[in-house]
Amino acid sequence: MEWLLLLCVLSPAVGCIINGLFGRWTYRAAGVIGSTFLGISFALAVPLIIYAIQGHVVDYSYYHWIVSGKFTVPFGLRLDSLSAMMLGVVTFVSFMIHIYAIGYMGGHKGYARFFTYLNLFVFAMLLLCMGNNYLTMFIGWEGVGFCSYILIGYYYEKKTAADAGRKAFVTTRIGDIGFIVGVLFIILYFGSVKFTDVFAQAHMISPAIITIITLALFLGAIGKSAQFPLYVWLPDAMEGPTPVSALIHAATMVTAGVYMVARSAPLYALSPTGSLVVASVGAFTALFAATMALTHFDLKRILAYSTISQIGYMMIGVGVGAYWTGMFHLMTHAFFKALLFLSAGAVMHAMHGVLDMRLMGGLRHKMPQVCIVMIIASLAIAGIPPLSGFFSKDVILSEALMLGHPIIWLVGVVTAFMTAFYMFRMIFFTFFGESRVPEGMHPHEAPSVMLVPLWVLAVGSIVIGGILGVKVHGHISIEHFISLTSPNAFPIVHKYSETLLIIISIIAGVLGIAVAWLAYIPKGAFSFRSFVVRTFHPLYRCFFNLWWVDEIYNFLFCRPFWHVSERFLWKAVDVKVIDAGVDDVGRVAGLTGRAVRILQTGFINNYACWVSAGALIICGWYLLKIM
Amino acid sequence: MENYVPFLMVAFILFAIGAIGVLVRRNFFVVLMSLEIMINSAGLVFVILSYFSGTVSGQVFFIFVAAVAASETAVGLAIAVLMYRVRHTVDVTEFSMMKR
Amino acid sequence: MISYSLVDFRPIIPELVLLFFTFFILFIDFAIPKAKKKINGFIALIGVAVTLVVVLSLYGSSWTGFNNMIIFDKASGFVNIILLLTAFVAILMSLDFIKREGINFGEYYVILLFSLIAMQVFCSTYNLIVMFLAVETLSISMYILTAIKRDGLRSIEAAMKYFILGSFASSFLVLGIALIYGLFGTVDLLRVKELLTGADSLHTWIALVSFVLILIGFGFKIAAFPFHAWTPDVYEGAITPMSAFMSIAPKAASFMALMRLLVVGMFPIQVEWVKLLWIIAVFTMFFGNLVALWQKDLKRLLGYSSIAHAGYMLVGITAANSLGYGAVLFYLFGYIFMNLGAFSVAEYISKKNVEGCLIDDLRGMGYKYPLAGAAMLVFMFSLSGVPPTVGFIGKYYLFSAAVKSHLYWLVILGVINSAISAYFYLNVIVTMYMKGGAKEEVVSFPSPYLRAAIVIGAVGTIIFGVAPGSVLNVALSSIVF
Amino acid sequence: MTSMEAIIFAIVSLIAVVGALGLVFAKNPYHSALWMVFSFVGLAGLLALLEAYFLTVLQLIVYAGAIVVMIAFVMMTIDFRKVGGLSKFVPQWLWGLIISFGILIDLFILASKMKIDVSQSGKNLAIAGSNTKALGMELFTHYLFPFELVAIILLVALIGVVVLTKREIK
Repeated sequence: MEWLLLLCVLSPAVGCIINGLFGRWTYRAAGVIGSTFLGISFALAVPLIIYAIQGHVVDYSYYHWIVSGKFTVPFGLRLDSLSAMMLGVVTFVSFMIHIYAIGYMGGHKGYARFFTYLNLFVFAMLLLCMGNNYLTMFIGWEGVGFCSYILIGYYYEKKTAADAGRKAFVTTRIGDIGFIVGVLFIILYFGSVKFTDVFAQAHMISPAIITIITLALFLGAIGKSAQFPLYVWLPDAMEGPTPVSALIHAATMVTAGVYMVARSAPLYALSPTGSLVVASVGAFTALFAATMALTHFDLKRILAYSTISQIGYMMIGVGVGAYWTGMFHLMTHAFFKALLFLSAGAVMHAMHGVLDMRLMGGLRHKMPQVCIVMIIASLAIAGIPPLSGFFSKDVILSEALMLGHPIIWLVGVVTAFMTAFYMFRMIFFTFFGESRVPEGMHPHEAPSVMLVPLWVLAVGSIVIGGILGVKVHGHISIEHFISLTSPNAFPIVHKYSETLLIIISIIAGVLGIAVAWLAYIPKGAFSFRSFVVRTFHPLYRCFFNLWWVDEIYNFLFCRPFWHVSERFLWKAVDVKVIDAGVDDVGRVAGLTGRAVRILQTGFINNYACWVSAGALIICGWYLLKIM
Repeated sequence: MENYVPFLMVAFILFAIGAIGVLVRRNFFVVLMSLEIMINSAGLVFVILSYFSGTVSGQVFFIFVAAVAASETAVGLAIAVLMYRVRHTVDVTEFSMMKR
Repeated sequence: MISYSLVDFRPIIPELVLLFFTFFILFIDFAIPKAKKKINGFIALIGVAVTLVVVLSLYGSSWTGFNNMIIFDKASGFVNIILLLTAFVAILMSLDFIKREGINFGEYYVILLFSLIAMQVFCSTYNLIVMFLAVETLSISMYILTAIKRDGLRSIEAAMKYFILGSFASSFLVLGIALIYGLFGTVDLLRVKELLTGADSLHTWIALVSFVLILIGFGFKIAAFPFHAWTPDVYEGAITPMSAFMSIAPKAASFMALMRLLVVGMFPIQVEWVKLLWIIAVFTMFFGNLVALWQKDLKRLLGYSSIAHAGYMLVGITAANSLGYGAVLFYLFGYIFMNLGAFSVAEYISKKNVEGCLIDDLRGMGYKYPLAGAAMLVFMFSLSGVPPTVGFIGKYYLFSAAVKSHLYWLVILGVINSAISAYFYLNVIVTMYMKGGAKEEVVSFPSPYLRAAIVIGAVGTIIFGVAPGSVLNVALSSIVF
Repeated sequence: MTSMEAIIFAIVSLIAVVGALGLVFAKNPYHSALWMVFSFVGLAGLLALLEAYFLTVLQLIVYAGAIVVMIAFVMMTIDFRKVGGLSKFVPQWLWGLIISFGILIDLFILASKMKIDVSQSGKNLAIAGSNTKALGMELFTHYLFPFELVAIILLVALIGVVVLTKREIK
């Protein structure tokens, strides 16, 4: 089994090497080769997952990488229910995205290069998920960061793309500092980096140290999973090709932070402070990002903010101590977010790169299938039963409340409402109403190589939550499955009626959709309807005169939010404070470099001055002490 | 003689004067000679301390230092010749092509 | 009456073997016709290889000789291996290069080997005077080797700067040694340690200042802030094989000597030098990395990066535990492969009689020369400390040694630096792979030996990154102060 | 220090310091070379005062004689009149002065605080009867190894200088 696991992880690497070295000759076949190796990986993953579901754990060190005295760092992989889930999600969703990319990237130059990077990306992610120790995880962690850099900056001729890649790299690198420091602390206090060893000793270490470690690790998660305040790279990450966005947002990269926290559950379980920070940051990010998604007109940007928001949800899940809920949402989210991005990509493909929703509208006639899958995905993310998002979101909210975090629960519910609203705003804007497509553009249905993955993911988005989420009395429910490895640390304090909670979250979702519908649909169909209403039923006219509602909405709802989100949150906080903050790190480093560089005048006398000034200061310092 | 401080002070003054020469002069030859003064004054410190501590090894070290200084000077002069060949000047501030 | 016997020659067997080959080249050079000067290089190569074998077979012995002037212990054996490996690759890089640049004469190798002997002595003694003479031999050889391209504007400028600064720093060094001699009546660090242990506070402080003067000379050699200023200029100006050689071998020897000075001679005042080194390490790291952000010349970039790497290694010394010292040795070992490799690639795309090598010239190289490009990718990753390369393992040990000594802030600053550095190393990769439209076509320098050097670098970087175990254990167990 | 010794000390150290100052501040580099001879003679006097007679002679012959002649000889091959525009000081000369004074102050403090055992003062020569003999004994027994190293330094410098300055080699 352990060799099967190794093979499964290495398969994308093989694809990467083949495409990388022979890319010049595999031009046409590169996509197929890349996808094939991921397919192999997925095929191998299936028996492994089944094996893990049966309760088996594979923890095998293939090779001792660093050995010094008692301390060893093995290169090893671990398959348990937690990593099995990630294995399934990553390989399957990536496989779909690869297939889609064959169609999407067709005709682009650097086709083979693209698949090389893509395979490498998946390989790094698999390493991150499957490693049985923190350092193997770290290799994947760094690898994912690097791949995101080259993939986001894939269209390097475009300045924005190159900048976005750089931004992603610098920002996540800031987080990585936390991760490295956390790992160094773990080495120092545990004397091992293997998960099993660390977790076995966790209760013997002082809580303060555990808190420091958990916070340091979480800083890494903030960077990788795009949480407040290091989320700024993610909206820009859409500068990359759409399959890359899908990959980053759905299956790989951003989920790494959530997975890492869930993986470190035994540590977080010992640190209420650390957990609370995770949950609070998650809740705040969820709300914050959702408000920002409300007003954008850029298709992919809305999706990007929604990703940040949804990752916030997952962080709530893992932060309150219900680790399985976070992972569950991660899984369902991977499906519908990949679906959303790929459909957005299909729209973009059809619209020749246009992403502004104001230039769309009425596309449901032109591309019905894409429209349908996108609606499915939106329903899923909005949390409408029986689609998958409903189950995962509901358990996060109810667990948050039951574990004694009512405020976080409230924030979650509000966010759920907003999520439903902006997703359907997007749907209505894009696919319904009158066509605002500019002259000369002929949107068309996506080719089947792109549609097939879309439908597969759509089916996944519908059923996956139901299959795993319904609490059967047997043992296969997701809770049971993931709880095998991550303990429910905090005692449940209150028992609320689960039915009530479910109803509340459904209401939040439905309400969101309804408001979106009220706000956007009738306006487009206004002339026809008003004609009908005016002629036949004056009362009807009053009832349906939604100009008024639209105005009210605009005045009461949209404006304030627009002000709050656009003016304040987005413009002031995001652009000025955080964006500038991250840029400033780079800028300060650069400016300091430039300032310091002036010391290097090229004149030998100045150099000699430095040497002697150094001597003077150091000697003088010590001599002052004996004066 | 039991007071070594005046001797040390003379040696240190020479050292500092040599340092001034290296730091402020433009002519490579003068810099070279200033370096000679510096290293010689350091050698002088060896001899002073050798005398006052009653061991003979300091004087041996002076010979070593002198030999090193001589070889350094020889190489320095060779570099001066090369400097003159490539740029027709021995002004050290003229050689500032590589910077930042 | 002191008399010496054959026993005294045991610790200098490696030096003697190398000396034999050096003189062999010196004399046979007259008999070799101008067209076949490459033979000198091969003899040097063989000499280095033979010495390497000798050192490997002697590794583990512990000898002293010549009235405790020279020793051979595990640490010096390990550093000897580093030096000889570096020299081996540097000679490989030189074989065709110096012919192309018109400096094809035997004395080049003679001086190279002499400098190597000086370094071997430098790293295997506790005697300050021997250290001084060794470091001077080393410096003088280096001045000559920097200036060896006698018609190069940059190389002469570099040699001039190196010479003045080097002599300046070594006069401080001599002064420091003189003061130590006056204070303790001896220049043997082992003896100094004993005397310093019982010294009163005033005496200790004076000794500390004297040691600081010595540290200036050493700091100059390892390019620590603020004694670093020569590094980028010299690396840029010197011919590439020599820049490569200089970036590792003298540093390795100096780090070893520095450790002997600090850990043995200055042991009683460890608290003080740890503080001093803490500050110097931080400044060195930040200076190297921040200024490197702005570099356009590849060799100059590597110069600044080598300053930063000296800073990382100082972190290991600042940790002041045997793990840290061992980590420094291992880091130097790994540094051979990644840095020599990077310089080899710089040489690979250099053009005849063109000094300097712009990063922009690397455009499109990743596709035109896929293997060299991939090798450069590996080197850059390793230099920025990305796993699973040797650079990561080295840095990991340096930092974990510092964590072990509870120098948390130092580690955090080090990690931040590591993050900054990734930026400019990645820039090189991006230029190679992701910037189209080369201004002029990249041309390669077709030398099989150079290719061998690149391959050695790449293979070493990966192998010792993936399987560092054996070398790491040797490095860690070499430290027996 | 007897008064005689004090007077001699004052004279020779004045010569050494004035010579060094002249070296550093003379406009003409040839004059600098002459000042250097002057300074080295003073230094030789100091060495004589410290009863290091062999070194005195060494200083006079090797430094004041050979090295200065060598420097002057090389200077002759470079025509400074043609070089032109060679002003004396670098633009940042003030910093150089300040830093050097700082170092001087540092070293003065060091000298004033330094305590060495002077009970054996002046006895280093009694070991073997004469200064030269004592030196020779020390050089060829205790310090044989460094002595050999010095030989290598000289050899390297010799080869290096020849390599660097010989004209042709293509």
